[in-house]
Amino acid sequence: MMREITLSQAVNEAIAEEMRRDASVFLMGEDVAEAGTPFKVLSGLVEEFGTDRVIDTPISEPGFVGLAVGAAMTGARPIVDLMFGDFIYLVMDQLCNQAAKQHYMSGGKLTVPMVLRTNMGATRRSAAQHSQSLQALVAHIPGLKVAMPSSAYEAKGLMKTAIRDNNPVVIFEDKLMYQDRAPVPEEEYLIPFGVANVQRKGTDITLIGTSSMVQVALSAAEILAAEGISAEVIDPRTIVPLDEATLLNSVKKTSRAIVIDEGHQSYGVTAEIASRLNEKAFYHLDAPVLRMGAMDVPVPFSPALEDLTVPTPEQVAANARKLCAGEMIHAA
Amino acid sequence: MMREITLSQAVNEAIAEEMRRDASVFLMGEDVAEAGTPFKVLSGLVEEFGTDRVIDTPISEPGFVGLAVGAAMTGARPIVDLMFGDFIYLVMDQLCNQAAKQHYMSGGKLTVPMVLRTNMGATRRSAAQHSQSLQALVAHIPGLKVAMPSSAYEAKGLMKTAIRDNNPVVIFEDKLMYQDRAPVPEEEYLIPFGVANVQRKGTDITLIGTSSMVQVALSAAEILAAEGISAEVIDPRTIVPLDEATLLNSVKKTSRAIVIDEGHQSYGVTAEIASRLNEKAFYHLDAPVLRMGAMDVPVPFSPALEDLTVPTPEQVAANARKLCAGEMIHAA
Amino acid sequence: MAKAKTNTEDYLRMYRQMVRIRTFEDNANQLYLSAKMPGLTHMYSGEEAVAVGICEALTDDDRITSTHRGHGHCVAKGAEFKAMFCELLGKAEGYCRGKGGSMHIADQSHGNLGANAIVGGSMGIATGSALRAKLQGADDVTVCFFGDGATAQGLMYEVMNMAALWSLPVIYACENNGYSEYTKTEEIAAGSITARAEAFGIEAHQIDGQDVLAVNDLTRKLVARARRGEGPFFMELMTYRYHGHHVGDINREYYRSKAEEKEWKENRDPIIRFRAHLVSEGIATEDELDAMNAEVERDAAEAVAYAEAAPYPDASEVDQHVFAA
Amino acid sequence: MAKAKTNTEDYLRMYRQMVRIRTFEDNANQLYLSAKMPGLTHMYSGEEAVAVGICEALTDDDRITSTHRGHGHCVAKGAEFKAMFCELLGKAEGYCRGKGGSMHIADQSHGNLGANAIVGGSMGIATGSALRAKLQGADDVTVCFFGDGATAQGLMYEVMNMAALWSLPVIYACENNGYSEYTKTEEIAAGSITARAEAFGIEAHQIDGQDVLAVNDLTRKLVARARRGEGPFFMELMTYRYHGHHVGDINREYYRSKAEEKEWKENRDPIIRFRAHLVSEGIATEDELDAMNAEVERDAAEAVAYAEAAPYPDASEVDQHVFAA
Ligand SMILES: Cc1ncc(C[n+]2csc(CCOP(=O)(O)OP(=O)(O)O)c2C)c(N)n1
Ligand SMILES: Cc1ncc(C[n+]2csc(CCOP(=O)(O)OP(=O)(O)O)c2C)c(N)n1
Ligand SMILES: [Mg+2]
Ligand SMILES: [Mg+2]
Repeated sequence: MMREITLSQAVNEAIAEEMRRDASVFLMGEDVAEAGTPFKVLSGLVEEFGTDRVIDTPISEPGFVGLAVGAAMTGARPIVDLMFGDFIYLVMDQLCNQAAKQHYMSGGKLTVPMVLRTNMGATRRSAAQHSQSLQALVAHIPGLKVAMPSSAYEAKGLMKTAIRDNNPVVIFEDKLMYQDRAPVPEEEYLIPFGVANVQRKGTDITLIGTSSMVQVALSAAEILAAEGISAEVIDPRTIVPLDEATLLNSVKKTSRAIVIDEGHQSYGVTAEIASRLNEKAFYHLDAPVLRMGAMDVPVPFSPALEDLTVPTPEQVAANARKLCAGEMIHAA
Repeated sequence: MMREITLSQAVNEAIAEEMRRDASVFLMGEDVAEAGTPFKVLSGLVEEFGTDRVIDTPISEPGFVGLAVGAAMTGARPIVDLMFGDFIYLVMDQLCNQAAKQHYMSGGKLTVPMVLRTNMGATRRSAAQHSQSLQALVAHIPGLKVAMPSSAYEAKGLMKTAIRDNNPVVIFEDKLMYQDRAPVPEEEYLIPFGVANVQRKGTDITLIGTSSMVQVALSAAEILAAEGISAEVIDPRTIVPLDEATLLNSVKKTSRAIVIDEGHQSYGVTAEIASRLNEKAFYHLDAPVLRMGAMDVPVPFSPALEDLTVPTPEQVAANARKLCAGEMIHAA
Repeated sequence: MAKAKTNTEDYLRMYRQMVRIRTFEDNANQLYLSAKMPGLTHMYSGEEAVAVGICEALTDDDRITSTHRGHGHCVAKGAEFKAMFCELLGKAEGYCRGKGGSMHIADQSHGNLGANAIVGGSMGIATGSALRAKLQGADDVTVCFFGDGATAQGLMYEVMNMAALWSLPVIYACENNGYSEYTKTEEIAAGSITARAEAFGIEAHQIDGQDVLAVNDLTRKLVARARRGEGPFFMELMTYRYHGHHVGDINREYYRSKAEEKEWKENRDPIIRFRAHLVSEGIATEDELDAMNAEVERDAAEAVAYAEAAPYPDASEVDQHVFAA
Repeated sequence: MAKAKTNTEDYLRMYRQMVRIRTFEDNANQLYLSAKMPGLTHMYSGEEAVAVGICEALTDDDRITSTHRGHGHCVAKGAEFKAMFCELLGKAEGYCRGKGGSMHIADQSHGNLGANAIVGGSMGIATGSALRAKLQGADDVTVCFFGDGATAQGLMYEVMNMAALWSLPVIYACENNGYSEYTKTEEIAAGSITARAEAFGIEAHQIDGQDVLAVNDLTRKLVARARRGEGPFFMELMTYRYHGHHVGDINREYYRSKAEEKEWKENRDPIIRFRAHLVSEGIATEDELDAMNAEVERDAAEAVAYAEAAPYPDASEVDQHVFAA
């Protein structure tokens, strides 16, 4: 039987393997060395690779992301640890004006092979500045690839691919999933970017979920299965590049879809995916593609409020039920 | 006959009027005083209001936006000038983690009445770091309002409303429109947020354009009119709040729509508007809602390439023609 | 409040405020350990003389900005236990209706512009508050609290430059507790922290942050000068946090020794030191001070009980306050 | 290249490089004035001794990062006129296939990591290049060029802190030309620029940026020390830009006087000064130098003609190079 490891261990293994394989890979961020990050994801790496390749930085997010860009442009392959996804705002210039555009602006001469690993996800009672899921922001910027692992298995394979990619890649891990276990082979494997994963086959409706929302979609599919509704669940794995073909094929088959993502709904990831499906599978749709993002509110601290802001399996199932029954969700 | 003034003059007048009306309004940014900004939009204000209310700052975008947030939280109404929209990356933390969330995080006790005026728009040969249209980024963040004036008239009315609003408002002006003239009344007027403007009535297709793309949509409508296709052109004016009702009513009438915006297409403004229309007017649509954003490439310097990246009236008209003829745009 | 703290009443209030902070934190820690508090929190214990020494030199019109380690600043600036504990538990009667929590607690009525979960994130806000004061001809002063770790944020240099150029009434109060998270200050800060402020032409002082009278005395002088337009100023206050970086940081020997912790707690504790001073100067007896401690403890226990029983905000509040009217 | 510049050949190359920059800029300005150049550009004229003095102390393996005012750095680091003019005109044979233009010109083969249109935007890149050198045991040095205005960007302090903590082989070269856009340096920079570096424990020098030999001499020493792990270093080079902030900034009397411009151009010009030195030391005759000037002018004219005739990139290139393979 295949061993099971946590998402945290999976990320750790991926990085360790790539650091062994390629001496130009190094890691930097706040408290990544002895402390191994607050989530302990990187524990043990400094013992193996030393403080030259696992570098504790001051609390200077724009600064050390800038350093990573420069190191990447000149022959290293840095992995940057950004402790919370919410700090991505601080590094947007270095990420979006510098890293993302170098290759294009230089007519293909400069490359920036770097990985920014960070996280997303609410319901940890961490309040508005430590709970955001900001993947839509970076997905909008040409030149950046964006990966959203949904399990330990995915996290390892996507991280290894990211480290070998010659472009800036942003990986959002779900904070709440670090201790979740999944079967992960001992042997090396990579997961290619831009290839969606059909996690569950189905015929009546397509549920497309990113990261944390894959589990939500799978739970919803269970609920629906008990009622005789067959849901197909797809994990795009990377939102840039996006495997449009797999999503379209599924929706053309099922004629109905819900897109679920933990970022704010408005101007978020669900809008892009839904509008592509609507545009390109229009004549196959029996109902509008539905979007379920997080509420358009800063994440509240109070548990009584926070849990209301993120889509749940029950809500997904309820919407799927309506779509399949031909009920209108919006007065139209 | 109503006088005509440039967009630049309209912005200048709006600010001057509000500064006369309310002593707590002040202006800060790089070279806003004697120089009146590189685009000369603010010329003359320092002469009237003095250097205490028209403040030249060092080149410290995060810093002076932070100052504006603090001043706004304690009783002033700052207008911040961000010289190029591309610099918004630098101020994302102050704008999105601080300004946008204060009111919510404090349970309604703190308010941040500030305006960030900046710009957007390519085809000025300013290359990848001075040509971006980044409205989608801020529109995604709850707590920020986002206005996109499409003419001198709009710019004045929206700016005055922004200054009186008790929330952080980001206004994107189109750099290429600063010298464009439009009739602007001498009398005071305000344009409310969240009320779209039907710029041209039509029955066959709805063209929704933001800022610079309103003119593109209007030109396309002219081309189409000559061919007997009647296009309705709508300017949402503010993308947050978004006047969904007006857009939906139009699309329910015409059954077809194209959404046009100068930001990158993927994960951009067109995705949000198109997916809302698809979702909520689904049963009225004769064709999928089409999106036309800027290409998903960093803005190239070369004129031979740059002009290819932004939607043109001809392209909009061509797409509209196909939609109205029932041709498929995407193999489906 | 801003008059010289030379009389009994002022001294006793400073003592009481330090005890209130310590007691608040002990209760908050208990709430965490007994799994009654949602999320995490960062304890201010050990640093009381900094918040109290500074805030006792301020009036309610003066503003402060605070940090992720913000309970001490909040108490010192005049907040009540009940609304604070309610906030920590996410209850509707909290200072922020439970929406902010420990890391965003604010108390508008006493001039506390709020804790901030972005390290260094409030430096702009504090400086902007001072700019507003100057523009509007008000004579209030703003104090910006932040840690040694926050000196690595570029924002600090941007706002110090503007504060210096424009002589703003802001005081930068760097609480140097020797660590940022699990890393020693000397590993993340090159050169000298006070020299960094001085390079911008800002008068800077390094001071013992465990001596509440020294802190208060210096602050009173700087506040008075800032009111006269002689600001900005910079203070580096040498202090220590007794607990882990946050309440969950229990095993910390890999980054700091028990001996070091013991030394600070036993020989440099700001409350023990000040208490000894009060007794030796005859300002209060041990008994009087014990009674005060007991009263504060009762207050805290009552406030905790109140907060535990208090209702959560109604679900309908979830999308309230996104925008102000 | 990095050996001492004491011989004729080295002196003449420095002269020639300064003349090449000036000539390049005169031609670029003409292209703008005759509406042949798309967009705007920022002239380096007047600051030639800075770029040349520094870059002549570097090898092709050493890296630089440049600014919006980047033509001078590009020429000094070894670039050719043809590919540069092609880039300025958006042609396919430009250094960046016309995709970058004046503000993003880069020349990978000579270690120029590129101009940058974000003020201060390349400070992280330069420091990261130095980090890479240190991690990989390479002995190359990176020079980060930036203006006085860029010292207001917080990023500078963040990266100086890390460079100092980790002794990185990077030299921060602040080109203080007295203005950022239309504002005098003293209005936007409080305190002392060199003291800001020193506060981080970085050795800092202020130097006459119009004296190419002095700049070269100091740089050679610092580069050698940086190669030995004694970095980082900071240089503030006092200089002046002759043109407006950009080519379109013609009427500038509202922010600086004609007399001031005249004084710098006539009495402190780096080329005139160095030319006089070469002649008085008998290193070259006026005639020889005139001949060199004429040759550079011919080169430039030829390159301009070439670039004007060169093709634009094909439309198919528009979505090439978004991602590297
Ligand atoms: C911008 C940012 N980076 C990182 C963090 C994570 N973090 C929270 S507290 C902290 C250490 C802060 O150290 P210091 O400023 O010295 O304050 P102290 O905790 O010692 O009071 C870090 C790194 C954060 N909240 N914000
Ligand atoms: C982040 C950012 N802010 C503002 C600008 C606009 N801008 C371009 S150059 C410049 C002045 C730069 O001054 P300095 O650094 O002294 O360089 P100089 O032009 O004098 O060579 C400004 C404000 C910019 N390009 N980037
Ligand atoms: Mg600390
Ligand atoms: Mg300058």
